[in-house]
Amino acid sequence: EAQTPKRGGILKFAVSAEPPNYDCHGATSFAFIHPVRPHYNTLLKFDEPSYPKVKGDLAQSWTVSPDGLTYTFKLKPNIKFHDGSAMTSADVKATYERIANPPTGVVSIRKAAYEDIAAIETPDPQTVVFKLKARNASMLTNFASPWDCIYSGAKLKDDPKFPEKNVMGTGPFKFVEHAAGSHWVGERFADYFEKGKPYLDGYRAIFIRNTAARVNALQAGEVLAEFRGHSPADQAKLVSAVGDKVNVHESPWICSLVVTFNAEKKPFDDARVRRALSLAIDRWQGAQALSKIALVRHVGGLLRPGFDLATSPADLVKLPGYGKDINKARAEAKKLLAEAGVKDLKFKFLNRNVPMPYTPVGVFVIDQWRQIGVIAEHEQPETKAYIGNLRSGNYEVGLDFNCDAVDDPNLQLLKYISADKSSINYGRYNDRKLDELYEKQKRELDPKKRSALLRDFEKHALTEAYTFPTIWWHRIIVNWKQIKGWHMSPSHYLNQDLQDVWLDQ
Amino acid sequence: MTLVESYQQPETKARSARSDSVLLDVDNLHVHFETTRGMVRAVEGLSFDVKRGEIVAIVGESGSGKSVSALSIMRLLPKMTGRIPHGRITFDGRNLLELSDEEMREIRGRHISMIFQEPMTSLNPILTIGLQITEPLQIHLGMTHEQAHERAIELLGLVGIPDPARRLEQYPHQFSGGMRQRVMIAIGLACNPKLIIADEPTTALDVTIQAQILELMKDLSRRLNIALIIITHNLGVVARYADRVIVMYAARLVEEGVAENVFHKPRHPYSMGLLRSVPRLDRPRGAKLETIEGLPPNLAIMMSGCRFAPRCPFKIEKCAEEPALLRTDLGGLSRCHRHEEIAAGKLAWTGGGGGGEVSAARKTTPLLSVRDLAKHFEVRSGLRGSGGTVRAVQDVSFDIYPGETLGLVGESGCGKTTVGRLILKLEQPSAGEIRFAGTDITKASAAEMKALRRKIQVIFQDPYSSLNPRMTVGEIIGEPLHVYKLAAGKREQHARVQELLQQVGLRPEMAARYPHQLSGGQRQRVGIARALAMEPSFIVCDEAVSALDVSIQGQIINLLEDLQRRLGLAYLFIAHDLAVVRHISMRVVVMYFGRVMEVADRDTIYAEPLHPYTKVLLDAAPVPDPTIEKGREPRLIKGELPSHLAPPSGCVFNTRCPLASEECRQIVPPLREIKPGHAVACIKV
Amino acid sequence: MLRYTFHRLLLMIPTLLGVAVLVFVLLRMMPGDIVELRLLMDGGQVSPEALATERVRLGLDKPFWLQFYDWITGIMVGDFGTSMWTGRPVIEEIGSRLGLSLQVAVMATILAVSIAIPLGTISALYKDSWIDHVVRIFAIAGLAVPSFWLGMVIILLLLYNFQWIPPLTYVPIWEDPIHNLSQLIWPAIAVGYRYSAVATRMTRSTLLEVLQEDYIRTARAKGVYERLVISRHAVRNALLPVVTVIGLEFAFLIGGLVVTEQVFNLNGIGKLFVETVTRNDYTMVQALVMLVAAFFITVNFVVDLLYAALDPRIRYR
Amino acid sequence: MTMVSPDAAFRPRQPRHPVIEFARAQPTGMAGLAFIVILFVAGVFADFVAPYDPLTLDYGAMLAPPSWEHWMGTDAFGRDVFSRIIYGARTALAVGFLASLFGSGIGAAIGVVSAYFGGRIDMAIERFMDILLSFPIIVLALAVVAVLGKFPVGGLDLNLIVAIAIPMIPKVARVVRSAALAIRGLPYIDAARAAGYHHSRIIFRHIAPNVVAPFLIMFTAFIAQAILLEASLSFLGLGVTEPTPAWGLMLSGTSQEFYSQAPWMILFPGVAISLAVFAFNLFGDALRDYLDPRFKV
Ligand SMILES: Nc1ncnc2c1ncn2[C@@H]1O[C@H](COP(=O)(O)OP(=O)(O)OP(=O)(O)O)[C@@H](O)[C@H]1O
Ligand SMILES: Nc1ncnc2c1ncn2[C@@H]1O[C@H](COP(=O)(O)OP(=O)(O)OP(=O)(O)O)[C@@H](O)[C@H]1O
Ligand SMILES: [Mg+2]
Ligand SMILES: [Mg+2]
Repeated sequence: EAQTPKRGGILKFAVSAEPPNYDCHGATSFAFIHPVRPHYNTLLKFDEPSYPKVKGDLAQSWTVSPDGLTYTFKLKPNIKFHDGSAMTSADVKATYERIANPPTGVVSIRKAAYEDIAAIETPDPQTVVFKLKARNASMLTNFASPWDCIYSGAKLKDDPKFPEKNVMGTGPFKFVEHAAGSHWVGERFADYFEKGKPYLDGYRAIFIRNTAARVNALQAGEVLAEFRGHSPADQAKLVSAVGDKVNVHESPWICSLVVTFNAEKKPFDDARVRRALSLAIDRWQGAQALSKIALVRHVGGLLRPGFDLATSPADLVKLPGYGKDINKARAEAKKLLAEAGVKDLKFKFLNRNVPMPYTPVGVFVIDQWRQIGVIAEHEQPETKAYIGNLRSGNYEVGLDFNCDAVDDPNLQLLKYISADKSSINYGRYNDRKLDELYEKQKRELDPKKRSALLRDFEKHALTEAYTFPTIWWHRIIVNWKQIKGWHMSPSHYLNQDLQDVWLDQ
Repeated sequence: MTLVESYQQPETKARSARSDSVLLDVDNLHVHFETTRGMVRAVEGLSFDVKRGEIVAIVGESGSGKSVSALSIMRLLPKMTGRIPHGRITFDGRNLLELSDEEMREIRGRHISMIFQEPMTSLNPILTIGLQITEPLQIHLGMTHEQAHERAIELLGLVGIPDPARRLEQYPHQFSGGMRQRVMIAIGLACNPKLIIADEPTTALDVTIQAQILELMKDLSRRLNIALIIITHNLGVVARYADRVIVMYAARLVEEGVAENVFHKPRHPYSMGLLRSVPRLDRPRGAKLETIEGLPPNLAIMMSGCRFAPRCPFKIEKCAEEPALLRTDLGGLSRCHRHEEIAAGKLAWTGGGGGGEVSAARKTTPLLSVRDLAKHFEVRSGLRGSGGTVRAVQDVSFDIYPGETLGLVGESGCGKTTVGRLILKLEQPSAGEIRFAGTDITKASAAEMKALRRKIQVIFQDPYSSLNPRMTVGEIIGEPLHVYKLAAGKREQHARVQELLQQVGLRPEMAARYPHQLSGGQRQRVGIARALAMEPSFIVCDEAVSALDVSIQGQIINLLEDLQRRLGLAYLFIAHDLAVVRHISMRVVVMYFGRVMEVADRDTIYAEPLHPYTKVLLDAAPVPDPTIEKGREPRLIKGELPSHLAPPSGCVFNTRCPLASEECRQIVPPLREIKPGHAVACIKV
Repeated sequence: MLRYTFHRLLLMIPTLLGVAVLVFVLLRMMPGDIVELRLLMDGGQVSPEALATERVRLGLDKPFWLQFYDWITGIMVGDFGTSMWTGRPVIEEIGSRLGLSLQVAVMATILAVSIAIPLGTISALYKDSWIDHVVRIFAIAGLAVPSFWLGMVIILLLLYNFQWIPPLTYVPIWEDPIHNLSQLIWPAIAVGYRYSAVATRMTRSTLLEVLQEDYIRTARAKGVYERLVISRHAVRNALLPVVTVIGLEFAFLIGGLVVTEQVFNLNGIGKLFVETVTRNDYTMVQALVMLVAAFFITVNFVVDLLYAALDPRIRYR
Repeated sequence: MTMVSPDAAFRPRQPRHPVIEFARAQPTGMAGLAFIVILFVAGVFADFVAPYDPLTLDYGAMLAPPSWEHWMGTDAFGRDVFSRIIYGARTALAVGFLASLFGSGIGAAIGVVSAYFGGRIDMAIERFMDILLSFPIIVLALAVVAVLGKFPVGGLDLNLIVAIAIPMIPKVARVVRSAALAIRGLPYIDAARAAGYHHSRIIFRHIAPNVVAPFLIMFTAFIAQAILLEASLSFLGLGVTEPTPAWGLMLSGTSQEFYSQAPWMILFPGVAISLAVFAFNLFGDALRDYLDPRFKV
């Protein structure tokens, strides 16, 4: 039902972590997106109801040349920065140059995704043209990345590090304050280029690390929303406590926990051992059981189940480790282990000390392995030691995670290509076949052909089982009913500019 | 026998008819304590009275119920455990035991005051002296603050504290022990009470200070017609001050009478024994002290018959029956079946005493030779962090010959213990040398020291804390044997321990006991046995008998002498009791404030003391003879002990010396030999 | 007095220096890297140059001794550096949280003291009566119940019975006392319980000891009202050691708050502590440890001074 | 009041067992001890006592409230809370006992040595203890856990135990030092020195046995504290690792996600911790009174 949005109100929502810095280009965390994104705009953004279609944010319209090497954007008129200056194509150029070629001292996390940009031209203040060196199937998705906040070129010229300490964009909300450890406040930007928007007078993001405290706050109405996602238990609790006052939104999530082997350590250099451990896991039962307590629910391959380019359910069960007959799979697993000459396998299983969903999945996987007589000793150091151990190869088997802002094979498959090509592959192996398939799909603009390449990639990766997904996440959002105009998406990074959100009160 | 019955004394009341002059009348008082070991009957059937203005002394063995009786009169027994199941305490016509708490409170401090043993802990450390004195005045007499203040100044003046107005603002720790006890007396006097009970008021004080305090109390009592109950175990004090004496033994009154009678003609064997076991300054030194063998009974166990019987040399069959309190020929009371025989002089005490001569074989080379010994302590204290040097020992020199006992006397803090510790090398001296059998202890190497250690041993004052509570007697005595391999194998060690136990008069089965299972005297014997185990030639006895009961003290002194005769030991005997020192020593060193004042033969020093300090010291110690004491004029030494942080210039004694002149404030008098073997540090001699 | 104060202050320096060395070394021995954590925590590909750049920016490429030297010399002139995580000055980060923690600590102290002293006194006066038993059980239980668990239970009770939870954002008490107190009273209770238990036990046992003292007997022998004997003679003496315990517990409280602040989502020092430690935010952790250590030492010092003020034996010696 | 009559020893010694004597003198302490024994037995025989295996996941009974099958309900993985509490007693007691033994043992050794030698040694040790004492416990524990890593032996992380023990050291050292200082001044130590015994003999034979009382009291008190600290550390995610059954862990980690929905998940472990600590404190208090001669009549 289409209601006319009402003006006014302050949206209070919880964020379970806190932005470490203020620079979009150097940030990676959803904890950054939720409070900071409303201060900025990007060139494109996702058209939520019809995700993954993109639409213009600052861009009015765009064209892509048939060879796929030239992207031309027309900007919307009358866009102003919070300091009152006008936003032009020069600002877009300055921003993307900063992302693609960061000046010394500036951290650009996603630089690699923009390698293909050869030049950026600004024929007039309202037009910006990107020239590519090579075709890239994901380029439009890149331009819709929530991280590519458009900064003021003038400010960047004075100080390329300006965004690290200052929040100044074109977005619907102006920055008011950040009380470290406590909250973040934004207020309505009166000169926002979308007339009449935003509807809210402002918002207050409250940082609550402790899950129980967060859920309690939500239940007591201290906050009206939390945009990352809840566990099913919390959902159940909230619904049973204040069910008539909240809406529940659900969606598969572009995140999965993956088991990674340190291929340098015996016996995990043996594909049979790795595959056996994959086969031992009953993903179908696990998905069903864990979905009651953890925010995981979907069985999928390397790409998010439900995504256009992901394997169809029919094909999925044919992949190793995805069969529905677990006894058969386990028998095969034992056989493989025997073939590999591995007896009484016992190893340390590195997991991240984060209760949701790492611990449940870890406990589940350990239990699954126990079923084929493999003993995994659980180790859960805190995040920094966990990351350190993964990166330095100081582990045997680990539970890694693969989480991205958008569905994009280029992003999701990075985890699987050779370690010398990918800094997020901690498996310490090189497999040129995977690298080759990856490169091909990246340049393939035809979705059908790209899909076929992806199937080959997936099959090979799961047979070698250097790294394999366990269970894909499931995003559950419980919002108070008065929140309107917010759309669910498979990513907690997307759709958080709050420009269309309003409160029905 | 039920409890109630047990209170009904078989005796008929044989006490003097009550008259108006009787202020306090205690009648058949029983006090019980509930303890985890069962019920302790601390006082049983105690009856006595006190007349107005009279001074009554209560004496007796430690634990005989003296303090408990006093506390019962004040009704200050521990609430939870203490109980008075029977008895009557009539004070000024009112039975105190029937008063309400509030009525009793009004009597305390107003009509009856009490002064306790420990002046150091009896005053509240965080309240000013002024407040503590004025408190009862405001409460009982309803004085205003100003009035009370005036009176407090007056009171302090009365007890001889100079500059009272300023003193009122100060706190107890700024007062010396003697002054605190005076403050306690001032508090006691505050409301003009009719009765003051003083429970060992001077035991914790120095001899010279003790005399000051007691004279003061006696004087005030006479002047203000205040009755006084003095509880003490010092028979000299009793002799000097008491009109009447009550002797207690094992929760019971055993004898009561006029002081002269009790001292000269005791009518109870315990009193007889007690008087005989005290070494006395006024009598020629006997070779051996009399002792009362055995130990007092356990009050937690119901007893029948005479309680002294097990230790009594006159025990007869009849003593299995409880003796009644009977009037004696002298008009006093005695709880002895045979008091008439005693009166008739038919029973004479023949203890282990008498006989035996002192070996006085002096050899020419000293065993221990101390020269110019000095020990300085650096002290830093308190928030101000102001430091200072305590010159605990200065220029001390003396010799001890093999087989000799050297007595070391002096008031508290004069450095006696420090000298002992220096000899034992428990401290390193600041200057001087200590030669033991030719070797300088202060410079001895570790190996030399190890050999020397065996030859020099020590016995400490407190027998309990000088024994490791976690070791059995056998282990304690056996340890040196084991460490120094003085016994080959367990067997021999065991045999040696048995032998040592026997030597000090303990039964062999004691070896399995722990120190807390022994009595004080037995513990001290263990300490001696441990020292003997090393086969030493010299023992430092630091107040080795001061913590013991009079009747036990004699036993230990006899033992030490006995051992000396048999083993040829030399002792450094440190004590503050002049009579004891006189008894045991051959020569005596008198110290004052870190320095030696006088050195002489035992007989010389007691007969013709030369140094003014020695004189007052001897004077201040009362002898247990009322006739002598009462006839003696008090020769009091004035003033307090000087402070180590502000030592007097010149002769250390000049601040208190009756002979002091300007010269004494300039010159530090050297120790000069006046006669052979008699040295004095005084320029006036 | 002045000399003493000066001496004590001087003594603080080696201790603090020791703490500084210890925390510096320990931190650098801890595995993990703030840069990796910051950039990789949420996945995604990060180029190695980006990591290197970030390390240079934070000064982590310098040799240890130089880092230590820079840090210590900074402290001397009051510069504690900037947080490696947020880039904001450490002083600012800590300052914005200190008020809350201190307030909780002070409230807990007030709560504890106002419960402990009467309770401990009554318990000692009626030793072995039922009231004593109740108080002792209350006190021992206070030592036994984990304060964070108590916090969780409090929150659950509030939530179930009143559908209410304490406010989440901190407002200074002078701006909105009701909001402020309704947020902080609960954690103060959660930590204050243990605190009051410790103080109650101390009060009881010292009072029992003091009641055995000779001067109490003296006071009774003077015929002082029992009420006065207790209040003037006994309790005042018994409070001396209690003051020490209160001070020590107050100093330790910061440690106790670490966990409780998590439960109540309080933006205080304790929470900051955990966050910065788990992030290897060297500058922050170092500053916080120094702060807590200095706080601890200072409180001890103040307790000593207080003790001296209350006890003439120390004051005049 | 201390009034031990000198003849106390001369009653025929009734051979009474110290436990009986303790029970008589300290009934509450005995109750504490009894509970500790129950815990201990339950922990040791957990395999027989516990109705369920503490590790088996039961997807059919996740987050079940207390019922006849599951007296204390189940946790998020369908594991029986009661069984996990019983098995958790093992962890709690082992961590508590070992940490306390380690912490108070080292602390006591340092305290005795420091007191005995005095002077510079004492001064240096005291300063170092000052530093440790003013160091926040959490950081200390964290650093130890992080620096040493995990070192599991038989399901127990020894380094966690070290981490819990270290903050105890300065406190025990303080208390034992002052006790030892008091003893060092007693004549029997002087007597031993005068006898020329070696330092080690005096320390171990004469001083150490006599600081046993304060040591034992600290020891029991610190078992209680160790249990609490382990719970706190687990709460911060630094303690025991899933799926090991441990009380502190049961209050933290995943149960933080569920407790407001399934309060039994934290209520019972919290009660278990409180009761255990309570019991140790009761026992410790009673032990103190029992060992303190001033309370003996
Ligand atoms: N509070 C108490 N609880 C149990 N027994 C007690 C208590 N007070 C005293 N007693 C016992 O009562 C007896 C008499 O004690 P009291 O203090 O009167 O002896 P005393 O004659 O004053 O001895 P001392 O000369 O040593 O002071 C002793 O056996 C003592 O053990
Ligand atoms: N370790 C020390 N540090 C500082 N001062 C000390 C020390 N030992 C003794 N003194 C001081 O040295 C002086 C002499 O002490 P010492 O114990 O030798 O006296 P004493 O004659 O044995 O006294 P008492 O009769 O009381 O036992 C005292 O003033 C004492 O306070
Ligand atoms: Mg007495
Ligand atoms: Mg002495």
